[in-house]
Amino acid sequence: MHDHPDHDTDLDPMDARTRALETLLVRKGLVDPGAIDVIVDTYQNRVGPQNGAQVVARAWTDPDFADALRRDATQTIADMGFAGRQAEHMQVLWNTPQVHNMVVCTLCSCYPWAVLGLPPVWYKSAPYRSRAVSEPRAVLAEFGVNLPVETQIEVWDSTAEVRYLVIPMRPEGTEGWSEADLAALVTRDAMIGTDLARAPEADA
Amino acid sequence: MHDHPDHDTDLDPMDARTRALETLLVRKGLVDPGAIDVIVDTYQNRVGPQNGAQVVARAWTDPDFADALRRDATQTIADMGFAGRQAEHMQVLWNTPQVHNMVVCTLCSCYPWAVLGLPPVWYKSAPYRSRAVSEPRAVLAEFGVNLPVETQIEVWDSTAEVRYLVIPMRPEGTEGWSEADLAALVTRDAMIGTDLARAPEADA
Amino acid sequence: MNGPHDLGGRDGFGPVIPETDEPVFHADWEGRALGVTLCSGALGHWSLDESRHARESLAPATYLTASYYEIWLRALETLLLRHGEVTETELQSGEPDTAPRHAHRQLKADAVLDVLRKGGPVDRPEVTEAAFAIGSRVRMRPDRIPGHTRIPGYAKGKAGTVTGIRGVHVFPDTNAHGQGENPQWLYAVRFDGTELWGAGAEPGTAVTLDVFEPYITAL
Amino acid sequence: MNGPHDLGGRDGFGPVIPETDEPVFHADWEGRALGVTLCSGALGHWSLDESRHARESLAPATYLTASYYEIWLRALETLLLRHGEVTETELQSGEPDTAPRHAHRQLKADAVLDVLRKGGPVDRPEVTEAAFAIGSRVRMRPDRIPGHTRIPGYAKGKAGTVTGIRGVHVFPDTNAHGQGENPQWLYAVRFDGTELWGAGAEPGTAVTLDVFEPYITAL
Repeated sequence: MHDHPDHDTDLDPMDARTRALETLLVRKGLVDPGAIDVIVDTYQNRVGPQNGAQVVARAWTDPDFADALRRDATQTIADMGFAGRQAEHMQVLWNTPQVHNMVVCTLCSCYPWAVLGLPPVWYKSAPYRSRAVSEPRAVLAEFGVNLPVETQIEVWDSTAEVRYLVIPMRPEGTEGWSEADLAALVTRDAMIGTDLARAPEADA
Repeated sequence: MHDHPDHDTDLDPMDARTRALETLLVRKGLVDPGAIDVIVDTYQNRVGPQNGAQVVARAWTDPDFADALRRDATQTIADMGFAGRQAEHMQVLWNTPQVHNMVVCTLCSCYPWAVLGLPPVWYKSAPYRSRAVSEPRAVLAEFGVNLPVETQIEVWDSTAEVRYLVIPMRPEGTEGWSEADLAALVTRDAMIGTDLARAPEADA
Repeated sequence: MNGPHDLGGRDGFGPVIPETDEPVFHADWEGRALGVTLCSGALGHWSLDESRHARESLAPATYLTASYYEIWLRALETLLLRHGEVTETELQSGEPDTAPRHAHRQLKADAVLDVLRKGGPVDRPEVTEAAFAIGSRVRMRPDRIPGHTRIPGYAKGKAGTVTGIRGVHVFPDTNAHGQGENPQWLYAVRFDGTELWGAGAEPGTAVTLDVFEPYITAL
Repeated sequence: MNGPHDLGGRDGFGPVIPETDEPVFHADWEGRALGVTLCSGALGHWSLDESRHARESLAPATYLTASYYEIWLRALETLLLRHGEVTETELQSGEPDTAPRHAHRQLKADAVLDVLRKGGPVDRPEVTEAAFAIGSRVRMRPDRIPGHTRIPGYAKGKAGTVTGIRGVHVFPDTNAHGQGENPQWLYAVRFDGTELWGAGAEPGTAVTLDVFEPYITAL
């Protein structure tokens, strides 16, 4: 798949093809264009990595919540309001100094939509999907994450409907921080496992 | 790879690209265009499946030759004048009522040039290369060759520099035929193993 | 099937290139393609498994050159054709000339948020005993499977350890082909890097897959 | 490497479509591409193994959409660049602006037939004992191999039987990377269809590969 999608919609034959199909289905009464508007708005503006970042920040600060995540991640995350499509069966993965977790879907693009929004292009791309399982350390290095060889790398290939959320390690020097301030350190990629949570000094 | 190559050279950017490279190398003194002419003439007009068909016809009629083929196919075929590039290490495969042999190169397009000429597009195509090893009976059926389940199918994947020539079964009703008449029954595909030798009644 | 989608462990695709400040959609049509795919799915003709199979059944040259939403849209056309909601003629002309089938199931704008919130859980009642337990050593089936399956090629025939039991989930291998949900126990099975990649494995790596019970046998 | 060329057993490519009365070349440029490839090879910079590796290292999307001679020509450009016979600027402009390196090895028209007739045998003296004999049971290495290799993915880790001993041949895995001919015993190893494809095998089928000694271990 293209790593560099064509941003010029005017020249993109897919634009015409998509419009034509939508128009046909609307005229046949099969699709409500307003429903598409709501779907686009939802994933463009409402659901995104900020959801998952709140889960991570609370997991860092609230041991009872962390325990609940371990027992039933789906329900616990749903109770924060992040539930539904592509997050029906959640598991959380806890990074430690000994173990780094990293998520991929080699067969398609499975991703916890309700918790992280839609996946980035690189996550759906052939380079990531092919190499995350066979050379995860090399892939992490390309993301600037160089882990010591003593750190075990655990890759999770989402081959069924289970969706994974990585809980990165809480950065040093964040004792006493609020959940909101902590959440700002949690990048999308850290929750996929291709990044670490940001250090406080790097937080503008 | 394309199964249906574009026959319209005027529109083919590869035409310009190939000309440009040839011209550059000729001007640099690295390539003699006359050498390319000889190569093209050789494979277009001089070397082809008619070579292999002669080998097969002689193998059918001359037991000593057949024995020699079994002992040293490379030298025996070379002695008929069919030697050199992409036929340096020949093996022959004998079809019988019990065993049908079929040749593929899943990794590229290895083929006994000096004996059969250049390979057809289908031999180099992804459909053949992918399926000849995993579903040879289905592939044979697409070539119109339906063998009984009792016939063992032996597929040879040319993964090194050994090149294979299938000796198809001699058709019934050809007793006493000359080598030249017999050779006319031996199709290219029969020597790859995706066809049988033609029956006399089908020989126009 | 071991199609173009089955990318795990394949070489030659080059580096991963993340995009800085990547937008959710790179063009308006991507959002529309997503929306029309979800709305069409709501018509109830096909399962998520069938739609995945439609995507992975695209010609490999198409799959590997198309953007992801192009893959979705092409597969959606296939599904709509297969289930009789559009005809080739309609796709060519853009003009409706056949009656819709499931217009009564049209997803209305005001129902979208509720539908997204509910999602489509695939867990089913646990009416059988799980054949494997945490710690069980198992081997992934080595079989060539012509239809839809969620066994990646790189794990075929490999030995691993059950590390999680996920419950009983809809079985994609049958559900994708309209042969029923056929629910099966689902396990997390962990494969050591050296089991998967031999001497070519990076040190200290492992891959865990979600694996349906019919995919594995006891070691 | 397990690149786009490693097609054996991959699904989704559709039927084999033979062409009736197929010409040797479908366009003039195909013959020229073949010729310029052979003439360039005669310059002596690279081995057949290196040229194969250049082809299989093309981007998968290119490899699977290009015609075969396009693959050859693109790989040839790579090889000529790598070995300093052309520059990117020269390829863009078509104008020579650097000195040739191996012009003294230019293949002349009147030498072509002799060169083709001689070919390039890769058998070498048998100075070691073969480790395996006809009938030996062996297993193909399961390893991920980032560089050039002639182990197809579908045979990795599979068990087979030695059915032929071909002599000692140049080893592609080193030769492709300019690391020497490193000759190795070459065997025919036969794998039963059920070993390769499990329950998905067609009945009564087997595949024999030409296998270098370092590719296999005793079973």
